Amino acid sequence: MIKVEHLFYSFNDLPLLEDLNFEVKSSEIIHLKGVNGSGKSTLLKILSGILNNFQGKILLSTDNVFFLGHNLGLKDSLTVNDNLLLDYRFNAEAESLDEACNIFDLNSLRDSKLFSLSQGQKKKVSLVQFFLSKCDLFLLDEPFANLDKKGIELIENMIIDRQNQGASIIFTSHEEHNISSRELIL
Amino acid sequence: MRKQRRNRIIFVSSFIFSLSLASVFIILAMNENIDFYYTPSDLTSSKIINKENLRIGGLVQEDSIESSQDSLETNFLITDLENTVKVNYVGILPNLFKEKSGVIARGYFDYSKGIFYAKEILAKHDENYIPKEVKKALVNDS
Amino acid sequence: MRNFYFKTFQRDSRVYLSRSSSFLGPIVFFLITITLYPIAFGSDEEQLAELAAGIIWISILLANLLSHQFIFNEDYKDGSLDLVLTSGKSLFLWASIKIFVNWYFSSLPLIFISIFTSFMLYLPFDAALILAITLFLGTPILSMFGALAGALTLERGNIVGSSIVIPLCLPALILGILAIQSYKNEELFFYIFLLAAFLFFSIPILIASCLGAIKLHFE
Amino acid sequence: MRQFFSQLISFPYFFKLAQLSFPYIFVISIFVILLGVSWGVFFSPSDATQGDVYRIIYIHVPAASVAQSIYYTMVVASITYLIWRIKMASVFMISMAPLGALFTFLALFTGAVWGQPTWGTWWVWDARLTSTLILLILYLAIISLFSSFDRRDSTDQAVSIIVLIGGINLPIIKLSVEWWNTLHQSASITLSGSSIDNEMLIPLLISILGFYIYVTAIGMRRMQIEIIKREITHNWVKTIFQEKR
Repeated sequence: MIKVEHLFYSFNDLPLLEDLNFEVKSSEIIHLKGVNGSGKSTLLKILSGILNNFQGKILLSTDNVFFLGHNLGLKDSLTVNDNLLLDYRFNAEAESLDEACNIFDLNSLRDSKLFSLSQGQKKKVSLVQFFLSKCDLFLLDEPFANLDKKGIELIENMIIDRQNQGASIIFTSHEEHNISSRELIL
Repeated sequence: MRKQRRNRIIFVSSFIFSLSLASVFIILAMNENIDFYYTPSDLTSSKIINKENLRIGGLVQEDSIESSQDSLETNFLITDLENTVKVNYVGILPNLFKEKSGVIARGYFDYSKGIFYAKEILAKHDENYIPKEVKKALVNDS
Repeated sequence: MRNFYFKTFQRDSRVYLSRSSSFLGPIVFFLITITLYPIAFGSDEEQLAELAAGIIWISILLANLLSHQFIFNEDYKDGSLDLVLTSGKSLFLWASIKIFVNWYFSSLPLIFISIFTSFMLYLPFDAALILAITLFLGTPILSMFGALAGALTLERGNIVGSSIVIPLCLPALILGILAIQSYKNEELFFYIFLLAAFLFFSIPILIASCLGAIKLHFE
Repeated sequence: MRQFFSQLISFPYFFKLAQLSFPYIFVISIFVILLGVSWGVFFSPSDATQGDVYRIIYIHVPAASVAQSIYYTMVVASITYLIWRIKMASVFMISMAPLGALFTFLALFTGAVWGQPTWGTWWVWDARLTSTLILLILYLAIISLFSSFDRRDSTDQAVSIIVLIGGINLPIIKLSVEWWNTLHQSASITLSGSSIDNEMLIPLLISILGFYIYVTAIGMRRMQIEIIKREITHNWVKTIFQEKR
């Protein structure tokens, strides 16, 4: 799915990623670990094609990539419903949207503007997007942050579901998760 | 890879499309064939130019400047050495406004009276730099 | 037709309409500046008629640049820009749509309002029509320059951005005003064609440089 | 030739070259400027219509010419930077922009001093003066962009984008400003020949040459400073300063 060879990346002449080599096969779950500032988010951004100014080789067998970053990419001034309907990554039908919102307890909030939601609720909206997207590669930066225990379990199950459908997942987290097939430490 | 190629096609084709539209408009503009200023001969010829902000250019004729004593009104003649037009102007004249020097007046031409009413007078600055002695010699020659 | 570009269009339109400030801000700014001129110069009919074209164009220029400064700013801050970059879609088309939506909601109303204000400044009716035409051709140029200013200073979003591009907008301003001033003359079409040429010349170059400026922030 | 260019764009080589040649170029430039200006001011004849006032031409025209040329070389540098990512090109742009602003200001200032006796006013809104003023604003805008970014590369790139857009736009601005005001003397020096008398032209050309050499010298110095700012952590800079001590 992914093959990274001799990846270098530096910010303001300070090297952040140095000679990184790894490979991810399909149906793999990778837990990306490392201390703060070790370049986890940067690596995910490079893999997703947001940052281009790197040296080295990255081979992706798909360009159908889902990215979830620190900034969730949701519009504060739109309602939850609009945010989901106008996401370009999936065309949500009413039924699947209802189902997804039910899972995350968002049904009562669907017509409220996003800025009235808490951090955790916003996170859930972006996880509904994750739930509804059908991509081959998922790059999730801190998907478990701001979530309660029940939410974390839900996401873990969703990740495994995706794996069973043949997708690969790379996520970062500071906690231990026993869903990962491999750990990658920066 | 295919996506990138498609994006490049979109980019290049819209570039070409826009730039060719731009050149079409430039060609159209160049076909308009406009005059920035008219000469006294243009005004006195039979063709009537009915313009709000008409510009006429030429030389100020010798001994033609009549300044009024109690107001800023000035009358003078603009010539292109063939025809002359009487110009009426109320206002302060620029420093370089002299007899036999170039001038451009903006205003409108009253065909019934044959007078050009100027709203603005621009004196043309001499663009030749010649030493005094040489100029004297030139003047004497001619 | 529920693809990426259409959704971008809808999303931006809704964001625009959901906030009265972004919608009304330029209008209020424009009306206030228009009002300031007669207050400062006096309400002499002839004088105002002479100045009207310039007054309206300058006010629109400033209102437009100010309102277009933040076109890409919000997308940068909330992470939508990240998602656009991962999509692999044509950024050129995406930026064009964004600028169009912003032009549609902030400049188009100004054009209609400017026709009314032109009567308040005693501009003759024929000249007011020419004014509308020149604004139709000119405001997209201003929008694109405003977008470029915003794209260059995404992180900061300060006054530096718009002051950079004001001198570059000058040809549009001059051609627009010259066209209005010669509304009775035959030069009119010369200036209007040139303004149109400048518009189509600017579209690809300015949008491409907007994208270049945005990519600076993702390196 | 090719090797020479590849050496020229390497920071240490350029630094050493500039270090060696700066004193010579600087002294030559001062000498040439003094020659041209003093010849023009003291020995050339006075103008038939303008008298002695025109002598400010020996500073005004070189300054205006240098101010414009700097911008066009910056445009070339910006294209070079955007295509080949040669860092020397961005060093060049960033060092030259303040110089360009300075000479544009000098041209405007001497123009005003010249305008006072000839037109009877310090400032005229004519085409040439207006487009020079816009050039000054453009330079200042570019300089104001220097500090708007956290990353050096972003600054370089933003500057080159705006320089390039300005470069494309500048002729259009000039043209439109000329339509706006069709009046003023047309350029006195043209390729096909000049309307300036030879006795006045030669000192003018000499002082123009002098200004260009001067800008080359000062530009090299400024580029050296910019290079040191960027490469302060590198070893070659350290060794140079150790040698000095």
